[in-house]
Amino acid sequence: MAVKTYREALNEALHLEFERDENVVILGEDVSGGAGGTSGEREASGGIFGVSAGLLPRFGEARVIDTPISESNIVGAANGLALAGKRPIAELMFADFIGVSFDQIINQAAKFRYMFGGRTRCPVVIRTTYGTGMNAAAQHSQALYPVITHIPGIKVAIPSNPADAKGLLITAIRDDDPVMFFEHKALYGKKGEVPEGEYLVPFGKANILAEGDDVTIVAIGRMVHFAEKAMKTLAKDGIGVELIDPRTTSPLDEEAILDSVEKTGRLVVVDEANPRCSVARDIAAIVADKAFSSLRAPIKCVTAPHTPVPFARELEFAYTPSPDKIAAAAKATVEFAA
Amino acid sequence: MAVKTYREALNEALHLEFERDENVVILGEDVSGGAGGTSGEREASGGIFGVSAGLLPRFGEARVIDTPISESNIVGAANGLALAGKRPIAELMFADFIGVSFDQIINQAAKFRYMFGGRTRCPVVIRTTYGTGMNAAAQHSQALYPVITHIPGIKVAIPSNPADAKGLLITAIRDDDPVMFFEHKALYGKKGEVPEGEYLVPFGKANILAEGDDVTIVAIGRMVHFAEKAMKTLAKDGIGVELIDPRTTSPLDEEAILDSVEKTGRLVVVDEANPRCSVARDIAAIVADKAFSSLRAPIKCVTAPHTPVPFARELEFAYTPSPDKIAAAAKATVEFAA
Amino acid sequence: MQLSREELLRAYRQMKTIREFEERLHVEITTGEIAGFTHLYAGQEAVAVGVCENLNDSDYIISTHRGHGHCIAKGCDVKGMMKEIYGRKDGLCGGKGGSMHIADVSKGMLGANGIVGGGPPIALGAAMAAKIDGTGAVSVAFGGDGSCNQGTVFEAMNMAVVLQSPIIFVFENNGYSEHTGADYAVGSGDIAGRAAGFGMPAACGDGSDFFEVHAMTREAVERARDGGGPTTLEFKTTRFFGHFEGDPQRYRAKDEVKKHRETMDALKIFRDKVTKAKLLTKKAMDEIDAEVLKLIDEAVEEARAAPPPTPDDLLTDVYISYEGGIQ
Amino acid sequence: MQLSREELLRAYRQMKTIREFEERLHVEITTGEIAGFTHLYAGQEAVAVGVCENLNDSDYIISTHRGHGHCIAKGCDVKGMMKEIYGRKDGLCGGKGGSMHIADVSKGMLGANGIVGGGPPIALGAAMAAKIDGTGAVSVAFGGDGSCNQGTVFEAMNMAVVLQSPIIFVFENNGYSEHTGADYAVGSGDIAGRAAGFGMPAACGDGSDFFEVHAMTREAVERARDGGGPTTLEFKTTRFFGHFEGDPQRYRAKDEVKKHRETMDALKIFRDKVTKAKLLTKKAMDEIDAEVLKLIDEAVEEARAAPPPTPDDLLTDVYISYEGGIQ
Ligand SMILES: Cc1ncc(C[n+]2csc(CCOP(=O)(O)OP(=O)(O)O)c2C)c(N)n1
Ligand SMILES: Cc1ncc(C[n+]2csc(CCOP(=O)(O)OP(=O)(O)O)c2C)c(N)n1
Ligand SMILES: [Mg+2]
Ligand SMILES: [Mg+2]
Repeated sequence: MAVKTYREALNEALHLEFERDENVVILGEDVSGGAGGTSGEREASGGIFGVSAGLLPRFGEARVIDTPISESNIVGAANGLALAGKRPIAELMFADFIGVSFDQIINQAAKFRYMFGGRTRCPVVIRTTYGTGMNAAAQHSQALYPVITHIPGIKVAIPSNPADAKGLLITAIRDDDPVMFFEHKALYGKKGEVPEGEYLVPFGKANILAEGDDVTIVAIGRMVHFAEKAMKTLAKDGIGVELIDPRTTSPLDEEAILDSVEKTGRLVVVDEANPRCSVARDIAAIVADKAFSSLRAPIKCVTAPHTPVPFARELEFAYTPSPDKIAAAAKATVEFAA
Repeated sequence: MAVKTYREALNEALHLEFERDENVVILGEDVSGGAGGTSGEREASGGIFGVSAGLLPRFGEARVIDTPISESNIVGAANGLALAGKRPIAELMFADFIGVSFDQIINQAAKFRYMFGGRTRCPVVIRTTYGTGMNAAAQHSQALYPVITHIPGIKVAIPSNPADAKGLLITAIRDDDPVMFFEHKALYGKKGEVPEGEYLVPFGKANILAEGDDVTIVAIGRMVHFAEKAMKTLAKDGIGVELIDPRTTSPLDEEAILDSVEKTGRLVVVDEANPRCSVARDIAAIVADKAFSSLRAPIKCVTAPHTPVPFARELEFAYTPSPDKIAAAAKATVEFAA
Repeated sequence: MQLSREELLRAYRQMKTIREFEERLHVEITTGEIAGFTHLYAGQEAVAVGVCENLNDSDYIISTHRGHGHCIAKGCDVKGMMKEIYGRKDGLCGGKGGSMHIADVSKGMLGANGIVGGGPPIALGAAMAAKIDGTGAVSVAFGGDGSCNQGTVFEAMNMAVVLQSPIIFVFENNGYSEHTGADYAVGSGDIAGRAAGFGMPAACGDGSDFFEVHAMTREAVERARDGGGPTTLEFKTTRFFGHFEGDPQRYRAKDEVKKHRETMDALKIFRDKVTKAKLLTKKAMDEIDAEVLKLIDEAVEEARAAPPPTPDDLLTDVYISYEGGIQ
Repeated sequence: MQLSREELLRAYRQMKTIREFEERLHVEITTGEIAGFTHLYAGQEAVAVGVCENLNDSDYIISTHRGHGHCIAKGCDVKGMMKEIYGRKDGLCGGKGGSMHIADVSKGMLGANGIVGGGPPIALGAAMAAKIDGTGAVSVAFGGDGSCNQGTVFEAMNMAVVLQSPIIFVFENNGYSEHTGADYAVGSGDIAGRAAGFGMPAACGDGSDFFEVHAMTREAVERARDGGGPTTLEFKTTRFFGHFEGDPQRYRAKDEVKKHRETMDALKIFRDKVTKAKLLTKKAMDEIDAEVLKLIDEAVEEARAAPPPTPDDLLTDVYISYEGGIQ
C-alpha cells in the first residue's frame, strides 16, 4: 500500500472512475480552471483544492466541465445529466454553498425516484468541502451534513482518512442513488496508507478503529482524529475506548453502534456540527431508544456550540470540539455514579 | 375571549402589528394578489391561504408588497429591509421553498449579527406553511423545521393552536432577532379561544397542556392535537400523560421537558418531520444526557419515516404520525420492564 | 414545412386529448375523489403539442406544476396519468407523485415539477448529456411567465449559452403567475427580449396557433440539433381555468375566459385553418373527438376502479439500495 | 459636474488608502500572522471610490468577498478594519467576521459577503426601505463579473425593475472569477447589455478612470433619488493580485499584471489627469501619500499589538436575546 494524502486519494479515485466508465463527468467552478483568461493554460487549477487535477488534460472538456458561478445549476445540471444516463459529479466548492443550491439537492435529486414511483434513478454525486481549521469564518466553514442527513432519498458520506476517501468516493460514484460527499478541508494534506487500484468501502458499514470496554466514542470526519488523541489520554487513566467512525451518516450503521454500547454501556458522540438536530444527537437518540437497557451513564455529545463559526484563531479553536473536551466527556461518563 | 380560527388569529396578529408599528411590512408572492391582471381588483387573494387578507386595502402598497416568484430575493430583500431599520415579514408560500432561499436564511439573516460582532440587528420574520394533510406530495408538504432549528442565529416558532398563533406571531414581529415561523397548513381552519387585543406568547416557554405522572409526551405543531387524542386513549388504560408543546424549537424550553421527565421517568417525542437529525431526536438526546438518572424506559420518537411525503391519501395517512402510533409508543414506555 | 395528413391528425388528437383530459378533471374534481392540488392546462394545448410534435422519444422535456399537457404531448400513457392523479397503485408513479409529479423518463419526460424554476437546470443537464454523447437529442424546459423570474432559470440560460447546449426554453405566457399579472411581475414586460440579452436567439409567438408554435420550435430544434446552441421561445397563451382548481380568479376580468375561449381556442383555430386549407375534413376530426372522449371516459372509469397503494408501498422507492433499510 | 478641490483630495486619499492597505496586506500576509482567506482589491480603487464619493452615510452599499476597498470608500474605520483582519477583539466585528465580513451598518456599509451573489438581494431590501420611508437614499450592490451569473443577482434586477427601487448594480469586471475568464463565464460577453434586457438603464465604463466612474454613477444616483428606479453599471477593471493571497495565477498571461499596472493604474491615471488639468498639485498628493502610509503603518502596528478575543466571546452576539442561553 502506498502512503497518500487525502487529496491524492480522492484524486486517484476520480481518475480511476473516469477511466473505468465514460459516463462519469465532473462539473463545477474551476474544476479545471483556466477556461477563458489570457494565459492559454487550459488547466489552471484542477479544483480550488486540487482534487480534480489532471482530469481535464486526460479526459477533455466534454467530461470536465467548468461552469459559471451558478450552484443551483451545477447541481441541477448534474441531476439532469444523471436522469439522462450519466454519472455526474457536481462540485460545490464549500458546503456552505448548499445555501444557493438546496432546492436541487433536497427537492429534486433526493425525491425523483420516490415521486416517480421508482421508475428512475439519479446517480449524482455532490462533492463538497466542510469544516473549520482554515479560519474561513461563518460562511465558509460550516459542517451542514446534519441538514442533508435529515433528507430522505440522498446518502451522506464523510471520509475521515485517505483510504476511506478513496474507497467511499468510488462507491459513491458507482452508487445508483444520489450521494452527498463531504470532504474536510483540514484533512486534504493528511497522509495515510491507501490500497492500490480498485478499492471500494461500502456505505452503511462503520469502521471500528479501536476496541475497548469502558466507553464507546462515535466520531465523524475530522473528529475521528481528535477522538484518537482523546483515546490516548484516556488510556493513561486506564479507560478503554471503543472508537467508531460511521463513515456514512445516511445510511447509518446503527448495529455497530448499538453492539458497542451494549458492551461498554457508555456513549460519547463527537460531531463538529452545531448541536441542535445534529448527527450527534441523532445517534444519541437512537441509542437512548434501542440500547437503553445497556446504558450506564448519560449520553454525552461533544459538538460545536450553537453559534456561527467565528473568524479569529482563538475563537475558531474554542468553537471546534477538541481532544480535551472529548476526553473530559468520556471521563464524565465513566465516572458517572447513578 | 373570542373563538377564532388559526388563520384568523394570524391575520389579527398581522393587523395589530401593522397598526402598531409603521415599520412592519410584508412581502411575498400574492400576499395581496391582483397586482397586474385584468380585473382591477387590487387585493385578489390576501395570501394563498388568506392569512394576509385585508392588509393591502388598509395599509397600502408601500407596506404590502407583492413580488415576482423570486424567493431568494423575498428573503434577501427582507434581510435588507431589516438591516435598514424595518420589521419585514417575508412569506414563503410553502416551507419546501426554503430550497430556493436557503442561503438568505442560513448564511445571511442568521449570521449577520455574529459576523458583524454584534453591531447590527436583523429583525426579520419568515412566515411559511408546512406539513401534510393536503395531499400536496413531496415538494409541498415537508416540515423542514429541523433544518432551521439546526442553524444558530435564527429562532423557530411552530404554533399549534389559534391563541399561540396570534401570540407567537406578535412576539416574532417584535423580536429583534430573525425568526422563522412555521404555520401548519392543516391547522388554518382549526378553531380555538384567542385572547383579545395585545397578546404575546414568549419564546422558549413551553405550554404544558396536561399534567400526568406516567409519561411525558412532547409534541410539535399539529402533532399536539394527535397527542391529545392519544392521551385520551391512554387515559382509558389508566396512563397519565404530561403533554408538552414547546411552541418554539429554538430557543427550546429544556427545563420544562427535563422537569417533566424527572417526574414521569418516560418520554415520547412526536414530530411530523423525517426522523434523522429531527427535533424529536434532538430532544431525546438532551434528555438522555441531562435527565438520564430519571429515565425508566427507552425514549421513543414518533416521527414520519425516512421517506419523502407521498401523494396518495392512503400513503400520506400512513406517513404521518397518528394518535394510535403515539399511544402505542407511550404504552410501550410504560410497559417497559428493564 | 408542410405537415403530412398523418402528422396533422396526430397533432389534433394530442391537443384534443389534453383538452378533454382537463375538462373532465375539472368536473371530476368536484366529486372530492381527487386529492391534492390540480393545475389544469386547458387553453395552452397548442404550445405543448406544437413543441413536442418536433421531438421524439430520445429528446427530453421537463415540465412544471401545470404538467398534464406536456405529459400527454410527450407520449405519457393517458390512463396511467389519470390513475396517478387519482392516487392509484398502478398510476404512472405508483400514486406517490400525483398531478404535480407525473413523469415517464423512458419517454424522455423528466417530470412535472412542483418547484417553479426547478425544471430548467435539470433540462440543461439532459441537454449537456445529449451533447456529450453526440446523440443529436434536444431538451426542452417548459415554464410559465412567473417561472421566468426565478433565479435558477436565468442561471440555466447563461450556462446554456456558455456551454452551447441543445436546449430550448419555452415560456408559456398565460398572463398570470397564480394571482399576479405577468404585466406586473416581468419587469421588462418582454420575456423573449430578456432572454436575447443572454446571447441566444429568442422570439415571441402566438401560443394559440399550433402552426406558429410548431414552425418556431422546428427552427430552434434544428439549430440545437446542428450544434447551434440554445433558444428561448415565448408564447402568449391563456388558461381556461383558475390557477388551481378552486381558484375564484378575482384577478381576472369577469368575461376574460369567455372571450379567450372564443378567440384563443387552439382547437377551434386549428380546425378552422385545416378545414379552410382543406388539409383535414371536419369528419376526420369529429371521429378523433369521439375516440378521445371514449379514451377519457375509460381512463376515469378505470382510475376510479383501480386499487390504491398499500401502506407497504410507503417505504419503497426511496433508494435503490440502503444498508439497514428504511425506518 | 466639476469636483471641488476638497472633493478631489478626498477621492485621491480614499483611493490611495485602499491601495496602500492592500499592498501592505500583501506583504504582511507572508508573515503568517493573518488567518483565513484574503482577497485584495488593489487595481479596482477607482470603482469603489468613484461610486462611493456620490453617496453619504444614509445611503447603503453591500460588498463582496473582495470588500476592503468598498469598506474604506464608504467610510469604515481603517484601523478597525485592520484589527478585524488580524482577528482582534476590538476589530470592527470583534474578530468574529474577518476580511470577508467587515461591516459597519452605522455607515450604511451592510457588509462584505462571502457568498457570491449574496449581496444584491439585501441591497435591494435596503433600497426598498429607503423608498418606503421616502428618504431619498440609494443602495449600491457591488459585484464581480463572476457574481453576475448567480441567479439571485438576476432576481434582484428584475425585482428592482418591478418595484422601481433606488438601487444601482455595480459590476466590477476584472476579467476573472477565481481562475475562470469572464470571456468564458458570461455567455453574452456583455454584462451591461444583459442588464438592459431586464428593462433598466445600463452602461459600461472604464473602471480605471475615477472621473468616468464618478460621472456615470452620479447620473444613476440622481435618477434613483428622483424615483427613476434601478440602473446597472459595468466597469472594466483589473486586479493587481491573485484571486486570494496565495493564488499562483496560472490562468493569466505572464505579463498581464505588469502591463495593467502600467496602463490601468487608477492612481496614476488620476494623478495624470488632475495635474494636467492643474486641479491638484503633485505636492498636495505627495503629502496625502505620506499621511496614508503613516496611517497604514500605525494600523498594522496597532493591529499586531491588539489583544485577541477571549473564549468567552465565542458565545455572545448570536442573538440579542435567547431564553435559556447559548450552549
Ligand atoms: C419555488 C416556488 N415558488 C412558488 C410556488 C408556488 N406557485 C406554484 S405555481 C405558481 C405560479 C406559476 O406561474 P407561471 O410560471 O406563470 O405558471 P402558470 O401557473 O401560469 O402555468 C406559484 C407562485 C412554487 N410552486 N414554487
Ligand atoms: C455562492 C458562492 N459560490 C462560489 C464562491 C467561491 N468564490 C469566491 S469569489 C469567487 C469568484 C468571484 O468572481 P467575481 O464575482 O468576478 O469577483 P472577483 O473575485 O473577481 O472580485 C468564487 C467562485 C462563493 N464564495 N460563493
Ligand atoms: Mg403563468
Ligand atoms: Mg471578477
